Amino acid sequence: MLFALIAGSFVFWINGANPFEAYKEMFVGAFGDGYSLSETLVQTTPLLFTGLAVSLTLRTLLWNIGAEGQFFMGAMGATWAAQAFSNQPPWILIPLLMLSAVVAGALWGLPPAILKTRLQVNEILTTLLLNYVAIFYVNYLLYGPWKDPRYPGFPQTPRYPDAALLHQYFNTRLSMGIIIGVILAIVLYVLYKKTGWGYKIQVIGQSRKTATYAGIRVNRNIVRVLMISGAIAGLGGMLQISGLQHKLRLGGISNNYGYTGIIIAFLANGNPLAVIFVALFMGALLVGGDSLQMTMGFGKGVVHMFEGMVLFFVLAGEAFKRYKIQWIKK
Amino acid sequence: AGDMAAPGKPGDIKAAFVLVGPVGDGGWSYMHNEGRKALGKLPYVKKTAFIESVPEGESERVIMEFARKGFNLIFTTSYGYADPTLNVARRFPNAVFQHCSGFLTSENMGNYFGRVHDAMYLAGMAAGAMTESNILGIVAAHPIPEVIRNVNAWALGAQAVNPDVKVHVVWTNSWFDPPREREGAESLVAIGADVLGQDQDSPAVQQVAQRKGLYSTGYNSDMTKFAPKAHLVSAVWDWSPILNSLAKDLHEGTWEPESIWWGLKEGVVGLSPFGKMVPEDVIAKIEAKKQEILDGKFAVFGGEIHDQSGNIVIPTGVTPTDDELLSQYYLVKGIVGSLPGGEVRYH
Amino acid sequence: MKPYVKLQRITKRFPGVLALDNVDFDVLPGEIHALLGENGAGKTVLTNILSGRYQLDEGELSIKGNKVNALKWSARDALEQGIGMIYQDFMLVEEHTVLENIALADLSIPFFPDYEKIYNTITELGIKYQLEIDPNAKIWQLSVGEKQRVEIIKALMHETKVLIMDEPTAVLTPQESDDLFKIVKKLAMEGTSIIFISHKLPEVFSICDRITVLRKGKHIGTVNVTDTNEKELAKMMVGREVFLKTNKAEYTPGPPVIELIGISALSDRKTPALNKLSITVNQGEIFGLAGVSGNGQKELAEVITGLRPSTDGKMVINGKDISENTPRKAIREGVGHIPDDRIGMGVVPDLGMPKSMVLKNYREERFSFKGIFLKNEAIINYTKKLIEKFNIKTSGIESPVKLLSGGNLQKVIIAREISESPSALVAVHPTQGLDVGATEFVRDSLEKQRIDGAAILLISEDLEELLAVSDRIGVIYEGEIVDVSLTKDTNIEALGLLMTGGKIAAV
Amino acid sequence: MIEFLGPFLQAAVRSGTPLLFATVGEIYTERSGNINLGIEGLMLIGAVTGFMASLWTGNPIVGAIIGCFSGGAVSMIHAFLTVTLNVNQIVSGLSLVFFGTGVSAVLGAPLVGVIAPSFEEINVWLLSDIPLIGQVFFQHNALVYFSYLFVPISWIVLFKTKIGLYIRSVGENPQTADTVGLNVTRIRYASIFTGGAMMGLAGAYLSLAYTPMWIENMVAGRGWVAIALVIFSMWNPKMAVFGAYLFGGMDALGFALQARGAQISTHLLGMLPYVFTIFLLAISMWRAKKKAVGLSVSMGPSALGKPFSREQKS
Ligand SMILES: Nc1ncnc2c1ncn2[C@@H]1O[C@H](COP(=O)(O)OP(=O)(O)OP(=O)(O)O)[C@@H](O)[C@H]1O
Ligand SMILES: Nc1ncnc2c1ncn2[C@@H]1O[C@H](COP(=O)(O)OP(=O)(O)OP(=O)(O)O)[C@@H](O)[C@H]1O
Ligand SMILES: [Mg+2]
Ligand SMILES: [Mg+2]
Repeated sequence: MLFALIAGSFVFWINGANPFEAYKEMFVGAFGDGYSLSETLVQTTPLLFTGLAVSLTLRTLLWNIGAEGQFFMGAMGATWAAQAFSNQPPWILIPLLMLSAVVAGALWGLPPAILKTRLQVNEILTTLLLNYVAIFYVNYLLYGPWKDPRYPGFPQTPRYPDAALLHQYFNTRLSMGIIIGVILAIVLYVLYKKTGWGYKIQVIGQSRKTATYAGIRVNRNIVRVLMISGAIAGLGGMLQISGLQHKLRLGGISNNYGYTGIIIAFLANGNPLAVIFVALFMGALLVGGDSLQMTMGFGKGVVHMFEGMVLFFVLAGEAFKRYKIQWIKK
Repeated sequence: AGDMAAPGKPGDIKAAFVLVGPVGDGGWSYMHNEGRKALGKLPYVKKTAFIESVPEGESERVIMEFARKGFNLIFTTSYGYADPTLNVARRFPNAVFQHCSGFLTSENMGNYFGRVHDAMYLAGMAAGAMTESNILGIVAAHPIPEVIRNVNAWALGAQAVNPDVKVHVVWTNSWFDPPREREGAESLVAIGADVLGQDQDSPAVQQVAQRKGLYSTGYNSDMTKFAPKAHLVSAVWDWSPILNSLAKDLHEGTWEPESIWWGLKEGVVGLSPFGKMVPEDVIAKIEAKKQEILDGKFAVFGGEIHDQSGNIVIPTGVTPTDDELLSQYYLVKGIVGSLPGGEVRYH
Repeated sequence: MKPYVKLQRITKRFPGVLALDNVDFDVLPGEIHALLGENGAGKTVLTNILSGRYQLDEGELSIKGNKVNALKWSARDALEQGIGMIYQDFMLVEEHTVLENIALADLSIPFFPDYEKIYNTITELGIKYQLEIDPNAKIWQLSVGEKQRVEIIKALMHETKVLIMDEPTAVLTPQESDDLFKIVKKLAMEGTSIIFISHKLPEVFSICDRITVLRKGKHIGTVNVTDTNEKELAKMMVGREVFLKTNKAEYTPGPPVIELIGISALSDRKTPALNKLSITVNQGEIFGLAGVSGNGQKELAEVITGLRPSTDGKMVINGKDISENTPRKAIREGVGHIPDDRIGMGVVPDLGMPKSMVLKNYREERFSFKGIFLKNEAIINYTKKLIEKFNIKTSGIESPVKLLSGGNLQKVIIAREISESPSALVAVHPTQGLDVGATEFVRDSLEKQRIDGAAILLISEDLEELLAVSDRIGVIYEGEIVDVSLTKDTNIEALGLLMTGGKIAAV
Repeated sequence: MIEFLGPFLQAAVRSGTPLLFATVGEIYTERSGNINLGIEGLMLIGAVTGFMASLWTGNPIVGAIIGCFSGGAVSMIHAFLTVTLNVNQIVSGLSLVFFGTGVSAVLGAPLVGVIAPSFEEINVWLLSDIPLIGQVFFQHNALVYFSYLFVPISWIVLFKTKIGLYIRSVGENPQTADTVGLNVTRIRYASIFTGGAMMGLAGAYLSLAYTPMWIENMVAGRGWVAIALVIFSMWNPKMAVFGAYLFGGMDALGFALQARGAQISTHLLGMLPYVFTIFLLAISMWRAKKKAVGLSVSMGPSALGKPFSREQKS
C-alpha cells in the first residue's frame, strides 16, 4: 500500500505536481467533509453490487465478466417496470422495480449458465460477449421505443415516476442503495461461511468431480450461481437509476462498474466483507481522481495512470506479503 | 468571496468546464478546451479549470464539486448534462451555470449553442457544386437532432446548387472512433460518392477522401492539413464569442438566464478557408448565401421542406422556431438513409 | 566401485515440514537401488532434488566423484548429466501427442523438429525394449501403462546414466509390471543405474541390489538385498512390526445388498464398457474384483455409486430398485465409495480437512440446522475426533488436504466413508501407492466393516491383496464377469489367466 | 454483386487486421498459460508511441517498430507481476488497461491534430489486378501485407517448431516443461513480450496506417474484441484470421447496408457478431461433445490463468 502511494507520487511528480498536495486533494475530494464522503459512498454503491456479483462466481471458480451487461439489463428491467406500473404507490412500485431488475439480471446470467452446463462453453467468453449485446440492446431501446419525446436531443427515457425513486438522505445524493449493498454483503458473507449452500458451491468451485461424488447437483448449482450473480448486478443497476439517475440514458448507466467489479472481487479475494472496503477504496480513488483533475489541472490520463500504478503496487504488495508469510513459516 | 461575481452582482470570474470527451479528441471537447484557454486570458477571469471524459451519469457529482469549490461560472458541455446541471444550479444560487446544446433555463442557469447548421449548409453547397457523380456521402455520429439538423442542412445546401444530388448518410453511433468513421466513409465511396461530408470529430473521413482522390468537407475545426488535396471547406466552431460574452456579462453584473443560439454573425460558427480546388464562382455563390443568412434574408430551414417520403414538413414561407429545430427528427428529401425508431413522434 | 551420484547431508524444508533431514544417499553404476519408506517419508522429495526439480536447502552433491554446485542444480543440469526421472504423477503434456512429448524432452532438437526421425527412434526403442506405443496418439488417450512407456522412452532418448522411477508399478497390472522389470534389468545390464521407489516388498526383493530406507525425512539405513528380509525392512520403515496377513473372521454371508442384473454402460469415449454385466455382493462379505485395467472396473464402480448412468439392465440395492441411479440415491442407500482418484474426487483438495470430512453428511442435524446453517464448531470437533481415531498426520486441521501424504489422504477418505456405517462400500484401488503401515490399516478397516455387516466390493489389480482380503473373487473381462469363485478355490495363476480372457481353461 | 462484395470484403480485411495482430499476440501469450487482459491499454501505447516515432523520424516503419517494441516493453509489467510475483492475471491485465489508457493520453496530449508520416496503400504487381481477390487482399498498406506473412509464420512457429512446442507445453503443463529442463519463467516472459509487441503493432496500425492520426482512446474497445476472438479462434492463428475478418466484416456490412439506405437498426445489427460468436462456440462445443473427443481442445491451454511456482503442489 505504501509502495503504491510512493509509486503514485512518482506519477504526479513526472507530471509536474507536488505529490503531497495531490494526495491531499484526493483525500479531501473523497473524504474531506460530509458531502464528499456521501459522494464517495454514492460512487461505491454500484461497485459494491458488481463486486459482490463477481465474488459469488469467484467462489465457484466461475468467471462472470458479464456484470457490466447484467447491470445494464437490471437497469433496463427496472425501467420497464417503472413504465408499466407507473401509477402504483411506492411500496408496491419499488419492490416491483427490484424484482424486475433482479429477474432481468438473472436472465442475462442464464444463457452462459446453460451453455456452460450443457455444452461446456467457456463462460468467460459468453458473459463478456453478452455485455456488448446488452449495451446494444439498451441503445436500441433508447433510440427507439423508449425514447422520451420531451428530450429530443439525446436518447433517454422519461424520468421515473416519483413513486419509483428512492429517497435521498441528508440533502445528499445518497440513497438506501448503499445500505442494501452492505446488508447484501453481510448476507453473502454468512451464506459463504455459515450455510450449507455456501459450502456446496465452494466444493463445486474446488472440484467439480468431488462435488458430483458427494451428491451435489453441480450443473443446477452453477446455473443458480450465475443467475444469482446476474441478479445482484441487476439489482445494482436498478438502484443506480432509482436512487441516483432517475432515468435510463446513454452514458448514464454504468461507468465500467462491471469491469471494476472484477478487480474489486479479486482484490477482496472473494470475501464479501472485504468487497465493501475495496469498493470504498475504488470509489474513493475515482472521486478523488476527479477532484485531482478539477483542482490540479491534470487530464484524465494522469488519473488513469495513477490508478493503474496504484493497482500494480497493491498487487505487488500482496505478493510480497505472501512471500513474507511463507518465509516466516519456514 | 465577496468580490466574486454572482448573478446580478459584478465581480471576478472563476470558470469551470465539464467536458464529455477527452480534450484530446480533436473535436468537440478539444474546441471547448480551446475556448477555455482563450477565456482564461480575460483580465477578470481569475481561474479556469476543466474535467474531461465525464459520462452523463457522473456529471452531477462533478458539477456539484466545481460549485462547491467556488467556481461561479460553470459550463457543462453535453446535452446529457441538462438535468444534472439544473439540479446543481438549484442548490448553488450564487453560481451561474451554462449548459451547452440543451434548452433548460432557470434563475441561474442558461444555455447556449451555435447555429452550426448554417455553416453546414454552406459547406454542403461546396459539396454539391463539386460532385460529378451527383452522389454525396456524409458520415454522421449519433442519429439525434443536433446531428440530424447538420446532415439535413448539408443536403439542402448541396441541393441548392445541384438539384439532382443524392445524399447518402451512415451513422457510426459514436462521437469519435476513427476506424469506424473511416469504414463509414469507405462504404460511401463504394456506392459512388465523390464528395464526402462529416458530422464527426476526427479527420478520418478527410483522409479517405484524400487517398481516393475525392473531395470532402470537414466539421468542428479546419481540417485542411489532414487532406490538403481533398478538403473543400469545413464548418467550424469557435466558442470564444459566447464564452467571453457570458463572462463579461457576469463580471459586469448584467448576466441573465437566456437561451443563446448564436451563429455566423457572432462568429461562433463559420467556414474555414476554401481549398484551392474550389472555383471562384462557387466561392462567390457561397459567400453570397452567407451574406443572405447574415442579413436575415435566408433561413436554411425556411419552407418548403419535404421529408424523405415527400411529405411537407415545413410549409412555404414558414421558418421553424428554435424549439422545432432542436427536435428535428426526420431526414429531408433526397437523403438516402434512415433514422432508428422511426415511429417516435414529437410535438 | 565409485558411486555415479552421491548426495550428502541433504536437508529440505517446506513451509511447516522438514521433508529431508541430513540424508545421505548414493548410487553405483549399473545397480538397481530401491528407496523405501512410509508415505511422506521423503522419497519423492529426495529424488526430485536429484532430478533438479526441487532446490535443496543444505547438502552436497557429487557426480562421478566431482562436486557440483548443489544449490544451483537444475533440471537441465540433471538431464545433461544423464539423470532422468519418471515421476509418480507422470510429467506428460496430456493434450500433446506422444511424439511431441518426446520431442519436448529432447533438448537438442533442431528448430524445426524432425518428427519423422523421432518416430523412427521410438519404433527402434520400441523393438529393442518391447515398448509398443502409437507415436501419434495423444497422451490423454493412453492407458496408465502406456503413459509409463512414454516416460521410459523419454528417458531412453538421452544417454541416461541414472534412471529414477517413482513408484512405477503402483498403477500397473501384474503383467505390465513384469514387462517393466524386464526392461529395468536390461538397462541395468547395460550399465544404467536405476533408483526404484516402491511399496511392494516382494518386487523390491526380486529385482533390486541395494535398499535405502527413509523414515520421516531421516536416513535409516542402506542394506544389500541379500543381507535382509521383508520383515526387517518393514520394521525399518515403520518402526514397529507389521502384519500384512489379515486375520479374517469366518465367512457367513447375509442377504444380497448390491445386485446388478444385466447392466450395460458406456465409457467416457462413448464406447461400450459394461456389457450386460451381473453381479451380487452380499452382506458381510468382501467381494474382490480382479481384472486388467480398462475392462470396465472404473465404469462398474461409477454405475453402482451413481456417477455414471447405466444404459440397460436393473440395479437393486438393499432391495430397492435404483436402476435410475444418481450419486445422491446411492448415498441415501448407504453406499460408501473409496474412489481411486483421491485428490480429484475423494476430497476438496485446496481446503482444510473439515470441508472434506462432512462432504456427504453436513446436512444432518448434528452438523447443521435443517441443512441450512452449518454448525461449524460441531464440524471441527467431529473432524478432530476422526483425526484422532484414525491417527491422521497433518500439519494443521485447516491446511489444504492436498498437502497430506498419500496414506493420510486415504485415511481422510476412509474415515469419512466408514464412519457412516455404510451398508455397502465400493473400494477402488484402496491401497494403491500406500506404504505397508497404511496398507495394513486400510485392510483392517475393510475387514472391520465386513464384520459389521457391510457388503464390500473391492476393486484391485493387486491379486495378492485380493487373495488375502476377499471372501469371493470375480474376474471382469471386457465388461463382463467371466468368473466368480470362493477365494479358497482359486489362485494367482487361474486369476491371471481369466483376466486376460482365458475363459475355458479355468472353468 | 462484385461491386458490393469487393469493397465490403476489402473493408473486412482492412478493419480485421488490427484485431488480427492483437488476437495473434494474445494467442502467443495465452498459449504459454498466461492471460493478458491489458490489450486495450497496450494497443493505445503502441498507437501513441508509434505515432510519435513516425513523427520524429519521419519514417512510419520506424514508427511501427517502436510501437511494437513499446507494447512489448509495457507488457513486461504484467509479466513481472504475474510470472515473477504470481499475482492474479486478471487484475493485473485490467490494471494495465488503466495504465495504458492513462500513459497514452498523457504522451499523446501534444499530438492531437498533428500529422505524421504514415503507411500508404500499395498495390502489388499483378496480384492487385485479379478481379475481386485483388481488391480484397492486395490493395492495402504494408502492414496488412505484413500480416499475411506474420499470421502463417505464427501458425508455423506455434505448431511446427521447437519454440512453439515449448510455448504450448509451458501453457499446458508447466511442471512437465520444468522437469525437462525448460525455463518456464523465461518462456512466459518471452511469450508475453511477443504478445505485447503484437498488440503494440495493432495499435500502431491504427495510428499509422488505418486512420493516420492520434486521438485519445482511438482504440475504442478493439482490445476487448480481440480477447473474444482468441477464444473464438480456439487459440489458433489460422482460425483467428476468420474471426478477425468476420468481426471486421460485420461492421463493414452494417455500413454497406446503411449507405444503400436499408432500413435496419444499426444497434440490432451491432449485436450480430457477438450473438453469432456465441452461437458458433455453442455449435463447435456441441460437435466436440457429440464426438466425445478431447474437450480441452476447445477450452484453451490447461494451465491458462494459473500461476506456476516450481515447488508448489498443484
Ligand atoms: N448430496 C446429497 N446427498 C443426499 N441427499 C441430499 C444431498 N443434497 C440434498 N439431499 C437431500 O435432498 C433434499 C433436498 O435438499 P436441498 O434442497 O438442500 O438440496 P438440493 O437443492 O436438491 O441439492 P443440490 O443443490 O445439490 O441440487 C433433502 O432431503 C436433502 O437431504
Ligand atoms: N511441494 C511440496 N510442498 C509442501 N510440502 C511437500 C511438498 N512435497 C512434499 N511435501 C512434504 O514433504 C514430505 C515428504 O513427501 P514425499 O512426497 O517425499 O513423500 P514420499 O516418501 O514420496 O511418500 P509417498 O510414498 O506417499 O509418495 C511430506 O510431508 C509431504 O507432505
Ligand atoms: Mg439446494
Ligand atoms: Mg512419493
